[in-house]
Amino acid sequence: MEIDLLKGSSRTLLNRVLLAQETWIALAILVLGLVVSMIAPKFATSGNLLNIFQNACFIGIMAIGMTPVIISGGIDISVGSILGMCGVTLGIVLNADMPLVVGIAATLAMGVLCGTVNGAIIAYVKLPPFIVTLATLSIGRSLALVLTNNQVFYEFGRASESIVALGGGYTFGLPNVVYALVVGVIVLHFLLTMSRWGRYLFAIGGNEPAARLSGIPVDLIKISAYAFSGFMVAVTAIFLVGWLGAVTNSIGTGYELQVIASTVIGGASLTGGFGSALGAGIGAILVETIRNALLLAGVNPFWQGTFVGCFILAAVLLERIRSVRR
Amino acid sequence: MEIDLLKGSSRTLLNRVLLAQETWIALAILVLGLVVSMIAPKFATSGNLLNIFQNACFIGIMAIGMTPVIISGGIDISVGSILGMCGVTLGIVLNADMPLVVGIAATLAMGVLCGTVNGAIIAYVKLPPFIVTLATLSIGRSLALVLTNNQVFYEFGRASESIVALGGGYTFGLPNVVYALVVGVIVLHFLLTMSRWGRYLFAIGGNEPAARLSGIPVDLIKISAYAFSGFMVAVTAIFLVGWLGAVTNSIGTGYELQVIASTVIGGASLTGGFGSALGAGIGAILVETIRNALLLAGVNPFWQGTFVGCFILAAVLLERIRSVRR
Amino acid sequence: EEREFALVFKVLNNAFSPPIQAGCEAAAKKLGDVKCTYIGPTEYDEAKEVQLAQDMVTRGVAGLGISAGNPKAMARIMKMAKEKGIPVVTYDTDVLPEDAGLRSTYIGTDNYEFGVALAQKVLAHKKNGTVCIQSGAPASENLKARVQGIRDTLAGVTKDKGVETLTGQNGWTEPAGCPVYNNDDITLAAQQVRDVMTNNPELSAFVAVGGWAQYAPEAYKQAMTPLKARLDSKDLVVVFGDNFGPQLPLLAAGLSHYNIGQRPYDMGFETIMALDKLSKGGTVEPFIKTGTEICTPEDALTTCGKVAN
Amino acid sequence: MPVLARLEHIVKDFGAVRALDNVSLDINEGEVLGLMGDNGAGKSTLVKTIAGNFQPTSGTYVLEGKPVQLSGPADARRHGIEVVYQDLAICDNLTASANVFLGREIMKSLGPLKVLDHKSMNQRSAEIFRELKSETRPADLVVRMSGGQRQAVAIARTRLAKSKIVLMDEPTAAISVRQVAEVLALIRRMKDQGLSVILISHRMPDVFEVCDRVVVMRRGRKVADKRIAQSSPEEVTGLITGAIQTA
Amino acid sequence: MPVLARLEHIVKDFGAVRALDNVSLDINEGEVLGLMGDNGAGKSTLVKTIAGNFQPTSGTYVLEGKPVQLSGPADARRHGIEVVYQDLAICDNLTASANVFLGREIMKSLGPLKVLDHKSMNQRSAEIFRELKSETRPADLVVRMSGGQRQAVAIARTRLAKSKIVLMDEPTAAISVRQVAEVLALIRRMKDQGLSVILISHRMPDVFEVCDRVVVMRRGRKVADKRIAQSSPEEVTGLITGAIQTA
Ligand SMILES: Nc1ncnc2c1ncn2[C@@H]1O[C@H](COP(=O)(O)OP(=O)(O)OP(=O)(O)O)[C@@H](O)[C@H]1O
Ligand SMILES: Nc1ncnc2c1ncn2[C@@H]1O[C@H](COP(=O)(O)OP(=O)(O)OP(=O)(O)O)[C@@H](O)[C@H]1O
Ligand SMILES: [Mg+2]
Ligand SMILES: [Mg+2]
Repeated sequence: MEIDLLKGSSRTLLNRVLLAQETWIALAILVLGLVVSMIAPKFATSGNLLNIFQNACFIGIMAIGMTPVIISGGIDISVGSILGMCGVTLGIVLNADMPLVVGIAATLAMGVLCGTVNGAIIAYVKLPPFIVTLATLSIGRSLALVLTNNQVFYEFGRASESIVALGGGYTFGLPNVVYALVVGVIVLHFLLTMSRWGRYLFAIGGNEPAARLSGIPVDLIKISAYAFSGFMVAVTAIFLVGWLGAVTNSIGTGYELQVIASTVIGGASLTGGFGSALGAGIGAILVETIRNALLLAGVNPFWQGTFVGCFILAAVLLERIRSVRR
Repeated sequence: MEIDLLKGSSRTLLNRVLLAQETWIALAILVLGLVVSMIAPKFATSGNLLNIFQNACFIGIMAIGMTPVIISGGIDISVGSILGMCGVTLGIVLNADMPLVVGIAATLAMGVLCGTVNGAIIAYVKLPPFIVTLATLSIGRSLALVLTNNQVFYEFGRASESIVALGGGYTFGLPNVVYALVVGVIVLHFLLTMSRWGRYLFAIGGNEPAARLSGIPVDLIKISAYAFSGFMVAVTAIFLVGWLGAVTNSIGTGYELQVIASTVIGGASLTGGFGSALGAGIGAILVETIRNALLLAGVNPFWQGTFVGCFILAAVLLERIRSVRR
Repeated sequence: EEREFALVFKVLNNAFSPPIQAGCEAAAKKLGDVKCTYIGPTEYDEAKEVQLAQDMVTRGVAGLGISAGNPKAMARIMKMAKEKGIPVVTYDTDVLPEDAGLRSTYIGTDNYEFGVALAQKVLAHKKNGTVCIQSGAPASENLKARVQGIRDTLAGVTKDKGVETLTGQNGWTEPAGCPVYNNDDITLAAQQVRDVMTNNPELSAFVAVGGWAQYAPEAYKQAMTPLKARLDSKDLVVVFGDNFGPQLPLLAAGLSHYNIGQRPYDMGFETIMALDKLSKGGTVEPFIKTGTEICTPEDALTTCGKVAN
Repeated sequence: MPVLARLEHIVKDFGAVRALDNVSLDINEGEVLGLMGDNGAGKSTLVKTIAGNFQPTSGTYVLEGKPVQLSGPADARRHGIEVVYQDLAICDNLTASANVFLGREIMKSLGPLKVLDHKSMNQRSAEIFRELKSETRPADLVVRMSGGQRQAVAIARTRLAKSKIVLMDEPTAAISVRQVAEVLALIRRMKDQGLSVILISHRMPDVFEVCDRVVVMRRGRKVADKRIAQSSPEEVTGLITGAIQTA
Repeated sequence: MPVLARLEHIVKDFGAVRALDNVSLDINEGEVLGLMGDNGAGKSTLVKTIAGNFQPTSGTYVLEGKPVQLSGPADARRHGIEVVYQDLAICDNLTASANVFLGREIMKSLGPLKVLDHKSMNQRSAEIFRELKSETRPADLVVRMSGGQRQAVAIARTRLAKSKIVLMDEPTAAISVRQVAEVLALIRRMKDQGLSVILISHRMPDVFEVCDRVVVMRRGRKVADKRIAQSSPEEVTGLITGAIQTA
C-alpha cells in the first residue's frame, strides 16, 4: 500500500488491495500453511501458529524499524550490532540492580543513540549508508565485547522477574511481544500515511534533491529514520532479553540480512520511495512460516536456506511484476 | 586511478597519483606500519610482513573479483557462499580420487556457474543485485551443507600433495597465493584500462540506459562481471583449500562484508562507475595490517572491530574529499 | 507406537554435530521403537535454537535432549516441557546450576575440568613461562569455562578464586594480543596460529580449547614445522582440544603434544538411552560423564579417537 | 514600479569557479523579467541565490527594503518567493497533490494529533490544476505523467501561497507548443495579479512575448539590463554570444 | 529525391498504450525532416523505432528498398542510422572521447591482443570537436562539462561513421541561443553532405529555419506531412494542438 494510493486515488479499493504486495505475501503464507497442514497436521494447531507468530516478532519489529530507512533510500546493516549493544546495555544496567524502568530507558537511549550516530554520519558527512552502517556493524559488535568484557549476564537484580515477565510473558493468551509488533505496525502505518514525517520520508526516497529544494529538512528526517530504526532495535532487545533471560554479546549476529530480507519481501524497494509498515511484519512472518513448515514437514534442515532464498527471489519478482502493472 | 584519467588527461601524472585513493591507502598502511614498529619491533620483520601479505591474499583475490561487479553498479554479497560451494566442490571431486586438474576445472566451473546464475537473474529478470545475491547467499550456504552432508574433507586422494603444494607452497620465497593476487591485479588492471569489456563496465556503471542505447550488450557484460567474480572466488577457494588442507562447508561465512569493505576502501563506489584493480588489493592489505598491528601492539582483541570500522569510515571519507577535489 | 526423541543442538554447521547425530541415530536404531529427531540452527543463533526447542515442546515429542546455547532461555523451555510431562536431559552444554532441577541429567563433559586437563598437560612439561590461549566465539559459555579452567590451573588457584588474564601468577603470563578468538572461522584460526608463532618466538605453551586451527591441517603444519626442534625438545608445549580426524595425523607427527577429545558420539547415544529410561518411568544419574580422551603422538594413529570418529 | 527585491554586488564562488561576479539587479513589482545567457552563464545560480538555496559569497540581498540572509528555500518562501526549478524537482513516487503541497502540507486535527489532510490537499490541488487548465488528477502518481502534466505540477506549487516573486528556470524547455502557450499565458496572468516573475529561457520569442525587461548574463556577469521595448532579438543574441560587449 | 527509408503502417503498443498508430513515413536522401507534436504524441517512440531500440508491434520498415528487422541500436548503426537521444545518453564518469566512441572503440594490436587505442580515439574526437567548433577536450571527464559541451559530445558520436540518417531528438531543448545556432548550422552542413536528418523539436523557428519538410504527430498518429514552403507556423501549431484536424 503506497502512501499515495491511500486517499482519493482513481483506483478502486479492491484494485488497490489486489495490487498490494502484502496481499500476495499473506496469500503465500496461507497457501504454504494449507499445503503443510496436509503433510503435518500439527502445523495448524494453535500452539504452533502462536510459536510462528512469536518467533517472527523479533525480526518483524526490527523490520518495522528498517522500513523508514529503506523508504528514505538508505539501508541499515548495523541493526544486528545495535541489537547487541542494546542487549548488553540492558544487561549491564539491570545487573547493577537498577529498576526495570531505568534499564528500559537506558536501552532505548542506546538504540536511539546508535541510530542517530549512523544517521548523522550519513546525513552530514554524506557517506553512503551501506558503508557507514557496515563500519558501525563492526564497531558495535566490538564495543559490545569491550563493554561486557565478554561476560554473559544471567542476573538482573531486582528487575529479574519483571523483565522476564515482560519479554516472555503472555497477556490475554498472546505473548507480549506480539502486541509490540502489532502496535509497531499500527504506529508506523499511521506515521507513514498520516504524518508529515512519513510524507517526507517518501519524498526523500523518491527524489532527494527535490525534497531539499522543497525546504524539507532532509538531514534531520534521515537522522530520525535511523534513530527510529535504532529505537525499534532497542525495543526488540528488551523483549528478546526478557524472553531469553540472558544477554550474550553475540546476540543478533547476522540478523541484518534477515531483517532486510523481511522488509524487501514485504514490498519495500532498496532504491527508496516505497515500503509499508504492514509489509515488514508480514515479510517476517513468511520467513518464519517457511522455517517452521519445513521443520514440521520433516525436510532436512540443511535445505532450509534454499527455500528461504527462493522465496526471497519469488517475492521480489512478484513485486516487480506488480509494479509494472501498477 | 580511474580508467579515463589514464591516457592523455589534462592533469599531470603526479597530480593523478596524488589524487588516487590507492596512494592514500598505501600511505595509511605505511604510517600504521611505522607507528606499530615503534611499539612492537616484531611488526617489521620479514616473516610478519609475509604473513600479513599472505593473509590478505584470500580476501584480496575475492575483492579483485568484486571490483568489476561494483564498477558496473552491482554488488555481490553471495561471495562467501560461493566460496563455500567452490571449496566443497573441490573437496568432493578430489576426495573421489580425481586428478588435480579435474578438481580445479570443476571448482572454476562451479564458481563461474554460481556467478553466471547471479548475473543472469540480475540482468534478465532485472531484480536488484543486493536482493538476488542475498537470496543466493542463503541458497549457496544451504546447498553446501546438503552436498557435503556436513562432512569435513581432509583426504584429497592422489591429488593430496599437489593441491597442498599449490595452495600452501612457495615459489622464489613467496607464497604461491601472492602471485595469484599480483597476477589478478595486473590482469584486471589491463582489462579495465585497455579492453572493451572494462570500458563497457564503466559505461554501465556510469549510465546504464546510455550504455544500452549505445548498443553495448549490457546484459552480457553484467553477467560476465558476476561470472568473473565467481571465477575469482573459485581461484580463492583452490588456494585456500590447498593452504588449509581441509574443506568444511562453513568456509567463507561472513566474508562478503570483508570483501566489500576492501573494495570500497580501495576506492570503488557502490553507486557504480568507479573502482580499480589495485585498490581492491590494497584495501584488503590495509584491513589485514590493522588486524595484525593490533595483535602485535597488544591491544585487547575485542577492540579490533572498532579500529577496522573506523578505518572503513576514514577511507570513504577520504574518497569523498578526493572526489570533490577531482 | 514409535517414540520421537528430539535432540536440539546449538549449531548444525560444526564438526561436533555429525558424531552427535550418528550417536543419536545409532541408539534409536538399537532401541528399535525410537525415532531420533536431530535439529538445530544451521548457523549459530541462540534465539533460533530456543525457538526450535519450543517448537519441539509444542509438537509434543516423547523426550527432549538439549544443548543449551543460551542456558537461561533454555531453562524456560525446559520448564514448559516439564509442565507438559516431557522428560528433558541436557547434553554437551548444561543449564546454570540453579536450573539443574529442570533436567533429569547432564550428559557430557565438564568444561571447566576440560580446561584444567588441558592446563595440566602444559604443567607436566613447563612450570612457568608464556602461554597463548586460542578460543572460538568469545561469547560461548563452554569455551569460556575451558579458558577459565586453564588460567586457574596455570595460576595455581581454585575455581572460586578465578583469575582474569595471566600476568605473572605462578610464573605464567599471556603475551600481548592473546588470547586469540577466531569466531569459529578456520582460516582465521590457522592464520592466528602462524601469527602468534611468528611474533612470539619464545612462547612456552600454546593451548587451543578447540580444534579449529587443526581443521586446517596443512596450514597448521606449515606454521608449526619450522618450530619442530622446539616442539621435540618440549621447549614449546602445544595442547589442543578435540581429537577429530584431521587432527590426529598432526599429533602423530609431533606438531602438538596432546589432543584432549570429547566424545560427541557418546553424548548423542547416551542422551537417547537416558530419554528411553526416563520415558519408561526410570531414573538416571544426575551427571553422566561421557568423559574425555587424552591422545598422545604415540597412540594417535592407533587406539585414540576411534570413538569420536 | 516599486522595487521588491534588490541584489547589490552579489558574488558567488564554487571553489575556484566564480559563478556570479558582482551582479546587481532590481526586481520590480508586477514586472516580468527575462533572464538570458549562454549555458553556464550563471542564470540558475542567480535564481538559486534569490531563492535562498545558495548564500552569496559576498554582496547584499535586500528584500522589501531590508537586507536579508535567507537560510533556505523554506525561508525564502516565507518571504513570498516561489521557484519552478529547471529540473522540476518533483518526486515521482508521490501523487500530484502530494508534490504540490510538499513541504507545506495542510494538516488537520485528529484528537490531540495533527495529521495530513489528504482531502483538502486534493481539493485545493484540483482547483489549481483547473485554474491552470491542466488535466492533471491530484491523486495520481506523478511517475505516470507526461512532461506537460509534470510542468503543471511544478507550476501549481507556486500558486499555493500569496507569493510576491516567482522564479521560473526554463519552464518551457521541453514542453510542446501548446503547453508553451499555456505557460506564457499563465505568466501574464501572474503579472496581472501584481506578481514579479523572473523567466529564465533560451527561447528568444518567449522572452520577447511576455517580458517587460531583459537581463543578459555572460560568464557570471550581468552585461545588459534593458526594457524589452528598447531592445531586439538581434541585440540580445549578440549580447549572449559576446558579439556585443555590453548594453 | 530517392527514398532512403520507408515506414509502412507502423503500430507500436506499450501494454494498453498505443504510442504509434498506423504511421507511414518516407525519409528522403539529403532532406531535413522536422517532427513536431505535443508531449506524448509519440515522437520519441517513432525515433526509437527507426533507430532499432523498439521493434514495431506491426507494420513494415523498409531500408534502401529492403524490409528490415533491426535487432538493436548497433544493428541500426550498421545500416547507417545514428541518433542523438533526447536525454543525451552520456556516461558522466567517462571522458568525452570515451563517450564519443562508446560501443565502437578503436582497437589496436598489442602482440596477439586487441586493446583500446586511447590515442587514436582522442585524436579523432579532437578533430570532430574542432569540426563542430566546440571547445570540448577529449580527455576530460564529462561530469565537469557544460550543457553545450555535453550536446557536442552527443552530436560528435553521429560524425564517427559514414552515416546516412541522423535522428536528433530535441537537440536544442536546453541549450543557449549561440549553441542553437551552431546545432542548426551543423544540421545544414549534414544535409549538404547528402545526409537525411530527422529533427524533433518543440521550437517552431528552428524547424522552419532548417527543415525541408514537417511531419506532425498527434496522439500516436501522423496528422500532417507537408513541405515547409507550403506550410506556416500557424498551421503547424493548429495541427499540434488539434485545432486543425489534418493537413
Ligand atoms: N553546485 C555547484 N558546484 C560547483 N559549481 C557549480 C555549481 N552549480 C553551478 N556551478 C558552476 O557555476 C557556473 C554557472 O552555472 P549555472 O548552472 O548557474 O549556469 P546556467 O546559466 O543556469 O546554465 P544553463 O543554461 O546550462 O542552465 C557553471 O560554470 C557551473 O559549472
Ligand atoms: N517504454 C515505454 N513504456 C510504456 N509507455 C511508453 C514507453 N515509452 C513511451 N511510452 C508512452 O508512449 C507515448 C508516447 O511517448 P513519446 O515519448 O514517444 O512522446 P514524445 O512525443 O517523444 O513526447 P515528448 O515531447 O514529451 O518527448 C506516451 O504516452 C508514453 O507514456
Ligand atoms: Mg540553468
Ligand atoms: Mg520525446
